[in-house]
Amino acid sequence: MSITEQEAAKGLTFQNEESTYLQAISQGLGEAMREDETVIQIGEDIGEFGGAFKVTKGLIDEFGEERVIDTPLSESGFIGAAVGAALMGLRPVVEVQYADFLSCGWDQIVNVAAKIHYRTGDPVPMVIRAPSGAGLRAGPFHSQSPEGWFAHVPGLKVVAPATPFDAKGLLRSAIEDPNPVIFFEHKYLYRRLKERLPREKYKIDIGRASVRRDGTDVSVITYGAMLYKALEAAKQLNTNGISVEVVDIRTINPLDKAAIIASVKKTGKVVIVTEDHYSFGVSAELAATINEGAFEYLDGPIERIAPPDTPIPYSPPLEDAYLPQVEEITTGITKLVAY
Amino acid sequence: MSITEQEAAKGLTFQNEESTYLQAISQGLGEAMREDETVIQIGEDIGEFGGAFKVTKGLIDEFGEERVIDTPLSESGFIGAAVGAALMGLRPVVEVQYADFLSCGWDQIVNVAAKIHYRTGDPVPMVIRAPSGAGLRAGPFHSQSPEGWFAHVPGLKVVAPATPFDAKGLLRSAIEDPNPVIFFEHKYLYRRLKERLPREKYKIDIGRASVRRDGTDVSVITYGAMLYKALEAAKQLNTNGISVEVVDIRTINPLDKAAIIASVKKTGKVVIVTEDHYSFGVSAELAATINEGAFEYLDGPIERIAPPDTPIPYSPPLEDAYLPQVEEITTGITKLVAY
Amino acid sequence: MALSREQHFDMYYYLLLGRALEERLETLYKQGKIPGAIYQGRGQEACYVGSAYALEPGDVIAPTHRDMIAMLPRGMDIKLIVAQHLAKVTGPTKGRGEDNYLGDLSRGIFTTVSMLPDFYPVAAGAALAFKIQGESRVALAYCGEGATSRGDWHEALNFAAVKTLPVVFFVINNQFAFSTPAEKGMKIGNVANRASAYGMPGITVDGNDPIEVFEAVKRSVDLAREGQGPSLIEAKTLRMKGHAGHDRFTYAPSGLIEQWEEKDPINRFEILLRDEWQLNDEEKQQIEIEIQMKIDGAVAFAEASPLPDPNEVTKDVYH
Amino acid sequence: MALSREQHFDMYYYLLLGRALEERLETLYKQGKIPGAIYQGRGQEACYVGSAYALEPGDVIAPTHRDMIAMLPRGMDIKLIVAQHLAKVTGPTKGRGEDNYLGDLSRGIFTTVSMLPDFYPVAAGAALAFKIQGESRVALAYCGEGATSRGDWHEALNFAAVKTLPVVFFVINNQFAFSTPAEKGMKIGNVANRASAYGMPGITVDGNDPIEVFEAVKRSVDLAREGQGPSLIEAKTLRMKGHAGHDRFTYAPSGLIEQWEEKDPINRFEILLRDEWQLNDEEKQQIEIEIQMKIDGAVAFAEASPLPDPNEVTKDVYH
Ligand SMILES: Cc1ncc(C[n+]2csc(CCOP(=O)(O)OP(=O)(O)O)c2C)c(N)n1
Ligand SMILES: Cc1ncc(C[n+]2csc(CCOP(=O)(O)OP(=O)(O)O)c2C)c(N)n1
Ligand SMILES: [Mg+2]
Ligand SMILES: [Mg+2]
Repeated sequence: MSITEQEAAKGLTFQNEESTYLQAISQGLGEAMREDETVIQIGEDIGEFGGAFKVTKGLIDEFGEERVIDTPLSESGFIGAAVGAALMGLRPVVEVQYADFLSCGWDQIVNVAAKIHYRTGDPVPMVIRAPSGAGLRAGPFHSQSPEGWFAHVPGLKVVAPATPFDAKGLLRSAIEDPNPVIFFEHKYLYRRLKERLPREKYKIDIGRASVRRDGTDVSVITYGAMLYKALEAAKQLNTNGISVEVVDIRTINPLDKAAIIASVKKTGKVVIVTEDHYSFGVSAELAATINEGAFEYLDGPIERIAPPDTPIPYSPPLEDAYLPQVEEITTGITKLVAY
Repeated sequence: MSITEQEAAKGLTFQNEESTYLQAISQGLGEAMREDETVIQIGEDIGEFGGAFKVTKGLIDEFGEERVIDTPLSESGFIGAAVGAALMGLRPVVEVQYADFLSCGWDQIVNVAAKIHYRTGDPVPMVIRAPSGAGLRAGPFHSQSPEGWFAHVPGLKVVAPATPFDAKGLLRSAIEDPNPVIFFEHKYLYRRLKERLPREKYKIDIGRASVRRDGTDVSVITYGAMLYKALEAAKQLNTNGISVEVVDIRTINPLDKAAIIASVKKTGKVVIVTEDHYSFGVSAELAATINEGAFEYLDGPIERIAPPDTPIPYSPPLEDAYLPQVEEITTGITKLVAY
Repeated sequence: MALSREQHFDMYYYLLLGRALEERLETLYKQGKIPGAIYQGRGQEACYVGSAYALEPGDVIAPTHRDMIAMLPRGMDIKLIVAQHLAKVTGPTKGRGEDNYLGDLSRGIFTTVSMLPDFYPVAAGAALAFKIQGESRVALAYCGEGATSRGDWHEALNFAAVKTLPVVFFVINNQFAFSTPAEKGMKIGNVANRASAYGMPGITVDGNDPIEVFEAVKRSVDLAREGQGPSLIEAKTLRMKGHAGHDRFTYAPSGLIEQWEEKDPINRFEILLRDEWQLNDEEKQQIEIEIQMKIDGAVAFAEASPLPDPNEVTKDVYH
Repeated sequence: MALSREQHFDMYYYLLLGRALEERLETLYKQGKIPGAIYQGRGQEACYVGSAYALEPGDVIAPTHRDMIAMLPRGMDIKLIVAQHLAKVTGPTKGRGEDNYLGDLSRGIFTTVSMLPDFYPVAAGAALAFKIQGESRVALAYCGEGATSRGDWHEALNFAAVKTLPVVFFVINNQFAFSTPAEKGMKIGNVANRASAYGMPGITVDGNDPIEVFEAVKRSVDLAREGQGPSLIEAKTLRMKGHAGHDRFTYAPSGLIEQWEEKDPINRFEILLRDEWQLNDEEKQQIEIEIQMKIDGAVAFAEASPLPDPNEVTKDVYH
């Protein structure tokens, strides 16, 4: 049963049209703005032009320049401005053109947005939307998956949906969250996925993983675009009689440790697949968490499959070699099953 | 045998006077500048004033304003300028006043300095010196240990010495390294340690751990100021008949995986102690690395002892609760030994 | 805009309160009762009181490390200030934040961070919120001349100018950034000249004259409130102390401090009050006594307050 | 400073080469042979050629995404440019870097990054090195008017001014930053006016006149080389294409492109060459043929080149 059906069973009815991942986000933004007039959009070229990926297209027509705010080229400035607006009671949703450019506003995110509540108790309800991820031949400065850095910042939440349904549901939660949330939209998925979304308002809780496929031999823990590689690997191995469980963590911080540990306790073997590069990143925390929570259940070493520790190369053969591929995952699982 | 004696055995002779950790760094800077006229210093208040912690005191008198360069308050600007100077053949050593302010130059470090060589093959020989670490009641903006973020940046090296001897020896290596190196100086140690340093030039290789204490029951993997807490815990436990090995990794990236794995294979049990906070940081990578390299040797779960995922609080009882303390380490080890 | 006698006395009160409170914090620091640092605005009291006094209740300010005195005319409770310095749980950050990085949002005072001047964009964002919500409120952001070299300063001024936001950027040019003299931080003499890069008014005022500061800030605040957008005001003064409690200001050119002592803003204002508003010794003494009592009370409160419970360390990271 | 006939022809050659090379890249892009993006400087050729032509061999430039043409007078091998776009291992980044983020340090061309304008501080740092080493070299940094809003731009100009560094900051005001018109990026009309915030000369020139650009840049380069410090030059022009290959520039106000087509820098320069330097059709054709052959050769080279070996992905992260 797919997640969509699961949720449908909870009484949602579905739109007739399918929506892409990108459309799901656009819908989520529009609906949030309609419901709550404190929600505003801030970013470069997001007004008339509709944003670098056209996610905000149309919002300015409905909500006007006052709530859909084009900014000068100044990530630190407009992220800081979003913090100020959030402190004054608005709910800003910031768009950076590529997740790579988050680095230009890093200090405002980690030292300002993330460190206010602990000291003052004041909420800082803001979302930063960041198109991340590789696969589009966009090279070292337009392909980054920087979620590992942000997960290591207390005070921030970090979200990375893999489906249209989750993208919209998590976006609604992020916008209603009283804390700063970094919302990674995988740009490779923007137009490659389609599904029917609920007509009704729904939210996905931040901090809740989803088991995308049940299995008994090995758990694959993953998120984002890698989910599809993992599912494909699981499908292929199924014909070999290997039963793979696939867990999509969906949010990186907070992490749904219970769901991860439960899966590993069931299977005893685990492969972690991330697009975040290998060392000192998300895969490391997943491995450490599993070691701590399920050590006695482990029937083999925790296997990490992640890109190498390099910038993200541009040329197709290099980028393909950089990204984890299905074969690497099937090989990893097969080896682990034989352990 | 202490590391100092080990090295002495290799034919070094020692100064009569003891040097603090801070003096060791000052000496290293001065000697590097004397030997190599391409070495320059860049930072705020580092000239006449000698820097926020007085590490560069006196350098301007010897080397002049041309090589000891006071800058306006602009971390991104002067870190970027150091990259340019490095590309033109100089070896800039940048000082930020506190490691916390590295965040203001983050983009120049991760997108500029770190990503040049992979694309062009040109060396970028520069060092960024960053006084890091807590314990001085300096609060959330003057106590950070941000090494976890930087370790997750391919193209950078990350160094964190714990002794005067290492500080000087690693600094010399960092300055001669053709890559950008982030050099974390633990400011709590600046004036609290003293030892006699070699008269002769010496270097400590980046990427080489040091076993600070031999033991057989449990390995403690640590670095920086936490080394002393770990050694104290080991000493206390020794009287209880527990033999603790203490490994100081000294450099975080590259990591001396061989030394870490060797120790764990010997003891079968491991406690990781870091000042970097718990989740998604250095301790996670250490745990994941050990799981991968020594899974079959592990006689118990890998234990991580690290600060909680919070900003670093100012008030003494809070800061003390934030930082790993000796008792927490002895408890962790004792529990693990009994596993 | 002419200030009444009462308003003059009000400002005088805050000038004296600011100086006395900082002196007491210095004493506490020297007694080892402050675990962290102190940053003093001595000599700059006119900048703080003149500017903050020009605001209305709904307005907000973003002070930096040295600008605690600007909180006083906003009604900041000085008990909280002392408790913060003593790292007590009764401080506004419950002992979590350091030094002058404290505030009170209900009084429109941001709790800022050390990275300079990171709250310049934040103040612009607050002003953006005022504009969007059609509120007649103004934001006032502080920093020193040194901080104007940082990129966030530039991005904030440009953003505010383009969006015509109700924010006033107030720069205290106290001639030093830590040990760095202003001319080593920028090549131009007046920070105010930077305003033309953004298309906003730039004004330089005597930072040792509370009335001149007040009038300039009031004009800019009025402009902002009327929807005319941001201004940049530079107040020239001298930092009369070292950068922080431990810094003995040995690098001050000889004679400079003495020269500026003669321009002491409080002495000057007192002369004005005596000459034009009939301040007499008795009144002065009364004010001083009131202030001392208030400070004594705050110190007693802070000293009697408990330190935080170590178990609180992990609380409140998230809302 | 008067340019000879040969120099005029030289510039003409680079203008034509730049335009033709970009046109060919556009064709390759439309044929799907470029896996990434293209950013074209059509209409801005005079900015690039006029500025880069004012440099000497030891000087360095820091171009951005759109500024490939500035590399041509520096002698950049166009085979490398095409190979980079086709993601071939024979490109200067061996297929690792994207689009115009390429260079050749031996010719004084930095391989920059996408974050704008991150190489402004880097160029200032190169100039710092020249000054420290007593070398008579100059750095020239490019960016668009949009990038002047970013903090690194400010920090670079301030640093260079304070340190009197031999660097020229060259801003191409092409009226748009992606879809954002210049007046929504800054409130002032001329980027050059920002120079006064740093105490350096600021000059606005006609970005469609290669000679005017050349003369202004040459003056600034000479000043820099003589130790007089940095300048800011703004060249006004129009980006004649969309932001990138996929952008059809639908947001251009109607008539704007046509209006600027009449000011086409190459046509204008050609008229000058015909009127004053006796350019004739035959010569023109000769140059065009030479350029086409050169570009054909480069494309053939690039197309024949292999893609990188996937095993190379982990190489060269460190030196
Ligand atoms: C981004 C950043 N870098 C460095 C520091 C360390 N620092 C604290 S105050 C200061 C000098 C500030 O000078 P100025 O802005 O003139 O303010 P003043 O101290 O004179 O009030 C410095 C360098 C900082 N707080 N923030
Ligand atoms: C820091 C940063 N933010 C966003 C972008 C995305 N981006 C690429 S080009 C561009 C517009 C640049 O405009 P301008 O500086 O005027 O240069 P032009 O493209 O007109 O040559 C933007 C926003 C970027 N490259 N860097
Ligand atoms: Mg100052
Ligand atoms: Mg432009």
